[in-house]
Amino acid sequence: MKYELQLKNIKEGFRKDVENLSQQKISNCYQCGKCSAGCPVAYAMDYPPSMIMRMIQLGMHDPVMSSNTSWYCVSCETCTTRCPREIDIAKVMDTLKIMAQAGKYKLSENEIPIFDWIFLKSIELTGKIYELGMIGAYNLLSLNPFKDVYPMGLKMILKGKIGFIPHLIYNPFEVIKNIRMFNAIRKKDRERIYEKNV
Amino acid sequence: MDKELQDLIKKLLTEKKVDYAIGYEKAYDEFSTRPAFVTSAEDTARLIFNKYCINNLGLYLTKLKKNKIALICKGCDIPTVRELVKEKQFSRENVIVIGAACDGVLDKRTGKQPEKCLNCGVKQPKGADFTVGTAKDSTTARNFNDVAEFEKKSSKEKMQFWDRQFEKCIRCYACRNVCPVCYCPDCFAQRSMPEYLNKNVDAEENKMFHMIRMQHVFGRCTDCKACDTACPVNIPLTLLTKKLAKDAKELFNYESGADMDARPPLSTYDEDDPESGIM
Amino acid sequence: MARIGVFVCHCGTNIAGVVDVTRVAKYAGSLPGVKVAVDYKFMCSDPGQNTIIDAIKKYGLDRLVVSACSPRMHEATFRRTAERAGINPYMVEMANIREHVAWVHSDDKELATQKAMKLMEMAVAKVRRSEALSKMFAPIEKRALVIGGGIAGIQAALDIAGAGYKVLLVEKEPSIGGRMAQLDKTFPTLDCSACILTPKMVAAAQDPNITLLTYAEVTEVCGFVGQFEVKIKKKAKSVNSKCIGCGVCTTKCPSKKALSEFDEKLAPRKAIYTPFPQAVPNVPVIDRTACTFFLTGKCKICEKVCPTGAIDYTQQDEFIKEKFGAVVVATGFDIYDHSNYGEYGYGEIKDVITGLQFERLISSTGPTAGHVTRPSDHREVKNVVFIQCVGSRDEAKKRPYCSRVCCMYTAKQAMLLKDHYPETQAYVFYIDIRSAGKNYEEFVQRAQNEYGVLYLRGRVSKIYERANKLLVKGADTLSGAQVEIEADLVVLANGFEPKKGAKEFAQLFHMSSDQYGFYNELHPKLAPVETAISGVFVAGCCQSPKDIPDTVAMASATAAKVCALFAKEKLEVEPLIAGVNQLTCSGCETCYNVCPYSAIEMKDKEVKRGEVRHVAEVLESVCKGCGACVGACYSKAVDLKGFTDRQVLDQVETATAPITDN
Amino acid sequence: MFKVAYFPGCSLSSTAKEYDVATRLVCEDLEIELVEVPEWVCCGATTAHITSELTAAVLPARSLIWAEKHNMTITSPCSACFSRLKMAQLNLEKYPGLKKEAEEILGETYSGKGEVLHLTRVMLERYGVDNIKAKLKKQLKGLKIACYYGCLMTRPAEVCENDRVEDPMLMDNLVSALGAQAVKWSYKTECCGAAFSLTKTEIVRKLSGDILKEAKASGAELIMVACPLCHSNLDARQPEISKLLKAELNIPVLYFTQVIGLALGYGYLDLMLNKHFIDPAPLLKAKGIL
Amino acid sequence: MDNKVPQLNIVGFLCNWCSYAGADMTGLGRNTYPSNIKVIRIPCTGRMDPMMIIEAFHNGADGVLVSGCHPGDCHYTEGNYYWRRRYPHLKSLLEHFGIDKRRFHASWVSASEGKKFAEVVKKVTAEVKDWRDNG
Repeated sequence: MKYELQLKNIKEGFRKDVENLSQQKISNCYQCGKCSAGCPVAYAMDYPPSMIMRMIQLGMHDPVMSSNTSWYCVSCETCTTRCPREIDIAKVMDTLKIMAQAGKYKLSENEIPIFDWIFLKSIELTGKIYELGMIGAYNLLSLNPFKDVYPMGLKMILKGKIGFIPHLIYNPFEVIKNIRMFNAIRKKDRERIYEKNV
Repeated sequence: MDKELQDLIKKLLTEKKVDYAIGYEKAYDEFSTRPAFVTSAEDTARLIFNKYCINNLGLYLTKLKKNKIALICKGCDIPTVRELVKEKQFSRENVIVIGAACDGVLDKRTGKQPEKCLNCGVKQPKGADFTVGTAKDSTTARNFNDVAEFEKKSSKEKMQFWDRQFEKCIRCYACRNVCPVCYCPDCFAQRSMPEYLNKNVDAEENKMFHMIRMQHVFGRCTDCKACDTACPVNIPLTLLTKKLAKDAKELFNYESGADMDARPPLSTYDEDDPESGIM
Repeated sequence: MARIGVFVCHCGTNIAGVVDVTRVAKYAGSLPGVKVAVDYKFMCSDPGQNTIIDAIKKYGLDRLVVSACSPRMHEATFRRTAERAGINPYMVEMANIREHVAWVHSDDKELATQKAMKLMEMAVAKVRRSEALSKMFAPIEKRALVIGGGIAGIQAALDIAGAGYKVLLVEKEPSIGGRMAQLDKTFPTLDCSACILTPKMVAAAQDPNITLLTYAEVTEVCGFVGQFEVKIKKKAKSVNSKCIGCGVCTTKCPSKKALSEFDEKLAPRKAIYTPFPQAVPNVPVIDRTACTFFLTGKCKICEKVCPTGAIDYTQQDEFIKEKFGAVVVATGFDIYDHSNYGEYGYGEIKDVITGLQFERLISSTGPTAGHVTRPSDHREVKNVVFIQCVGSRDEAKKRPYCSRVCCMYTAKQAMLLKDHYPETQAYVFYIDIRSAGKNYEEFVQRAQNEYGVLYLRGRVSKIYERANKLLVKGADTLSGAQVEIEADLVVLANGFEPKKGAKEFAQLFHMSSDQYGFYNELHPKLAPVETAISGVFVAGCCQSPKDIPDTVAMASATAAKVCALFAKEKLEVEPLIAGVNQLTCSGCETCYNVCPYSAIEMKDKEVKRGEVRHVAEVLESVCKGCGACVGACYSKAVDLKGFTDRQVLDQVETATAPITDN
Repeated sequence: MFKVAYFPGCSLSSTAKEYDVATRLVCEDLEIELVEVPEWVCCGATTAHITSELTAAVLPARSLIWAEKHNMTITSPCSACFSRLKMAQLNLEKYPGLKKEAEEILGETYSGKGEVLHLTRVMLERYGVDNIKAKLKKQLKGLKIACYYGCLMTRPAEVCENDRVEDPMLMDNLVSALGAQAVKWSYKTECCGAAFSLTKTEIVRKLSGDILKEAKASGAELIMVACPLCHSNLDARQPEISKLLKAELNIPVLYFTQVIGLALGYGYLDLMLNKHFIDPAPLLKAKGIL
Repeated sequence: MDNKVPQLNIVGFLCNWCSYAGADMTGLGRNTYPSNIKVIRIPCTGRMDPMMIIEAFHNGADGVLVSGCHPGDCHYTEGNYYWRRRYPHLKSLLEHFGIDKRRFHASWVSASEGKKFAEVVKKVTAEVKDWRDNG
């Protein structure tokens, strides 16, 4: 067996942390496996969703947080829609990712967090997404600078699908407002994740 | 008009259509009237009708159940008769309702017409067996504006208001005694086994008496204002009786004494009644 | 002056674990009129009751308060105790400090104890005002009504009839037999369902004490235990009593549009039909919604071919009203309609069938004579997937309960399939296997080990239709694998749900039902076949999903209850009824108008010497003690024994007063 | 005139410009007024909700509040944007704590009463398929279309309201009304890989490949979508997928407004059909539509 | 809500057949609720004389709850229908006299709704507390 479950190893707070942040009752899960059965990306996951739910129930923090499962979740909500126990599993996966990115737990994945950071920065600075800059920055930071450049990227540019100039909010006040807003959110998030739920 | 009234009653008495006639006569001064019980044709000269005839004579019906009676009613007293018939206090055949056209009565205490006369739709009586005189209805309709205004107060304010009012109450029971629908043989207020109500006269007990009385006459009170007029300490009982009328109308679309066929709101139900906030 | 004894029960640790019972007893002792107050471990036990009896004798008590569990549980017990010690049984009050205190306020023992003291004090206040009442008796109509002609109803009817009482068995369908008649084999013995059921059906038909009324429905119920008055609608069969059941009409009937309810809509049926060949009674009915004559005015073939002239198109629905002393409700169940399961095709995929449909498919009397073929194209099947817990254990579909029999019937069906077609493969998707029952677990093991049924632990996520196959996407959580099976046929183990219209039916009797519509028993452990309505008993799946042996046992239990009721000369009824003080009655007829039982009479009566008044009077034998008159009387002339104004007022006063415990 | 608040979303001004153009064109023709939310900011897309719940609520809330203030139903042609707007509305209602924080940051209150609908529902349900049918100039006879709904406009069940979650029919009804044939297939709501387009491309290739394969197997000649993300996964990645599957798929993927546009008589360039990686022209010409 | 709310007095009138049994069910299910409510058993909400409620407030009750069978389920067929009419009238009248609407409540709780009873009591207690704390 891969894991040895000892009562003293079970981190009591882990299940509660996930339940509080996701506002989902994970203890409700009775392991029918319907989420795993319908998950389109389960084949690529270290553990299928139902097993993640079980491991959260048992407080198995390390295998959950170090697995790729939540990062491979595409948020298609198939599991949530079909769950007979009315658990929003996709939201639990989101929560795991939020917890990981907030730095509270060790990060096992970096492609997506890099993408997320760039993406949100783009919104913060321009209010919209600036695809070319975003893709470029992503490729650079993920150390794969030529990903998708040919043929798709090139064709995209040729077809005029990707612009060279970012769409900006022209009103400078709006930009300041936006940046302020993001700062406020970050502050509240820190409170939520670190202070209230520990 | 007095003459017309007297002649009519004379005729009814001589033809033996009725045993009694109940009307008004002059009391100790010209601003006062009192109930008159007339049994012979000769006696009819006592009867008068004027703006001081404020009493609701329907009250006496419950006391004279077996006799045939001619009752002089203002338009606003007639619902009382209907209500009492509905409550089987006497049969309609035993009473001849003589409607007296009325231009509004005067409240002696204020020297003014009470609010009900200002917005009166039955100055010319409706539903009487005989009608005497003519009068013109008010141009404005009966409304519950004053009650609605009071309802806007906070419950604390309401509580304080009534506490002050009922501090004045001396529990003379005049309100109950003049109320035509307060005909119970043994009023709860005077029972001792069980003692529904403490006999002490204090604001709390007084308030409780009025609360229960109001609850008991809900859907039966015709808002005739007899209690309000009778109160020696000027407690605005109208504010309560009118509230009853408003609730009966708004909650159950019921008007006491208006429709002989409508069932009193609390002794009937509809399977589709609204849930009105029941959890 | 009252002499009250207060007895505080620990109920083991049920009460004493939360409430300081000695403090409650001590406080009781300080109350006026209380002569003795004691606490004891189990008041309802024999020694506990003896404690009470001894105290009554020793202290000359005339009233009792028992602070224990709910009066709904043990009021009768302690009333009998009082009676044994020579006190009027209605001088007993209970303070409910278990269900209403200990079990619900376990989070604060101090507050719980204070509340227990208060409730006890309220009961003392009430009992102080109690009056001695004498027992009343009512006659019993010794005839039972059994509603529902499935195995539960048949068994109950046979048992009651066997004890010598008359029974009317009412069935909605044209034949008795119910769901069990639709089954092929039964678990865990695999004996033929029809072979064990039909003899019972025939026995019911032939029993001189049983009257069968098929194609009939109960429409109205009034009265109460011993005296139910029931209105029954006999639906027009369009076939009269001359019918000899030769079946020619059915054979010749040209209409084929209707679908057979008995065959779960897998096959057509005629407009004049008996549901199945072994129907009891073997008399067909005309389905007027399908009959060509009733639809177009032309045809009448059945009338022409009938050798006895039994067809009667003019028959009308007929209503009868009869009296019964007791009623057994055995109205059965429906299976869950999986059209709510979008992931399983909204009930629109023809080859996704219900378990009950599979029973008909594999039954030799079914539409395919026992050949399991696909309903869509009648091809033979190779891979069959069984999915358990459809409409069971599913909160999202509002069916969180376990239907109890699906694990077993799925195992049975998979075995039958392998039995008939050894070359097929059966796959069962399950969450947990629930096989509690004699020989049940062994049965499921046999399915896996001997028959090679493949059990996969996981709920199926979706069924895809693809080129004449059904792609079943599931998982096996034990191996952590996703599973895809190309199946020919998918059989859903649909759970049980209450019969359509169960709630409306419950309202006829004022029975309570749970949130799904299953009827509530009086007590989940100690009164499993009684209902809150005395004289009405429940049997079978209308109460909750259960298998055949449990249903039969429950039906026999109801029969025992009915017989015990009928064995009495007369019925003892509670004297807790209304009474009018005619001196204070104003004769307004309000009570007369609101009484649901017409138990109030208006009379002209001499109430005082020389004073004749129009007053109300209660008909004691009719009054049920609801108190609607009391709530409506503004003259305060009506009162309700056992719940008098004095008692309620004193309870209110006590409830609002502070505890004076030092 | 039918008036709705329009939240185009970032993609519609870049990778899915043709969707925006076709949508505005068709709506003008149908007399549906699209009032673009001024100074709208990105909905947070697939990123905000896996980074910060609050960000995921605040970003859409600004547009929601604007629509509510102007008493309009808010709609987005992009399934992802719609999903974020709708989920923000639902979450703000479900979690009062979140609502409080969001309102504090925005300095505005949100009642949550305004309606949030996907453009398909605005056009096909509110405006009505029948009303569209009445304005058609052309029947798309003989065209076999697979309607692909994807995840975000149908799931979770709360956003789907009166359509069926597992087998939605909204666009299929449109297809029939346009005179074309909606193929029956069971991959309508399977996931295309959505946001993994850039990060985990191999997943997109597999999932989108499954969908394309299934569409092809069910006889579809064209796939109709209502989401720029689905479109780019099914269309722009199709050549790669074909290579991977070693089969020539060659199924054009069109936006539903483009398909309506065809039936309203617009041409190849009007609807910017040239922007697609898989050129629909040969198919449409063969069917006599172009 | 916290189950510990001292110094609040709530009188509950429960009909014997549904709500009292429902309250028993609450106990069977070990659902907890604030202990302020003191239950008086009555046969049916139809027996509920409005006077008793006025008396309760007069005696110092902070709140009153009357609970009966759901409409259509009354053991006596129609008692709760009469109550359903008395309730809004009485509530309105009491309010007119200054008895706050947060103090007087009615509910339908069936014999199987143990959880609901706990919820109802929690809600009633919270409302009464709100009245007392915030006026």
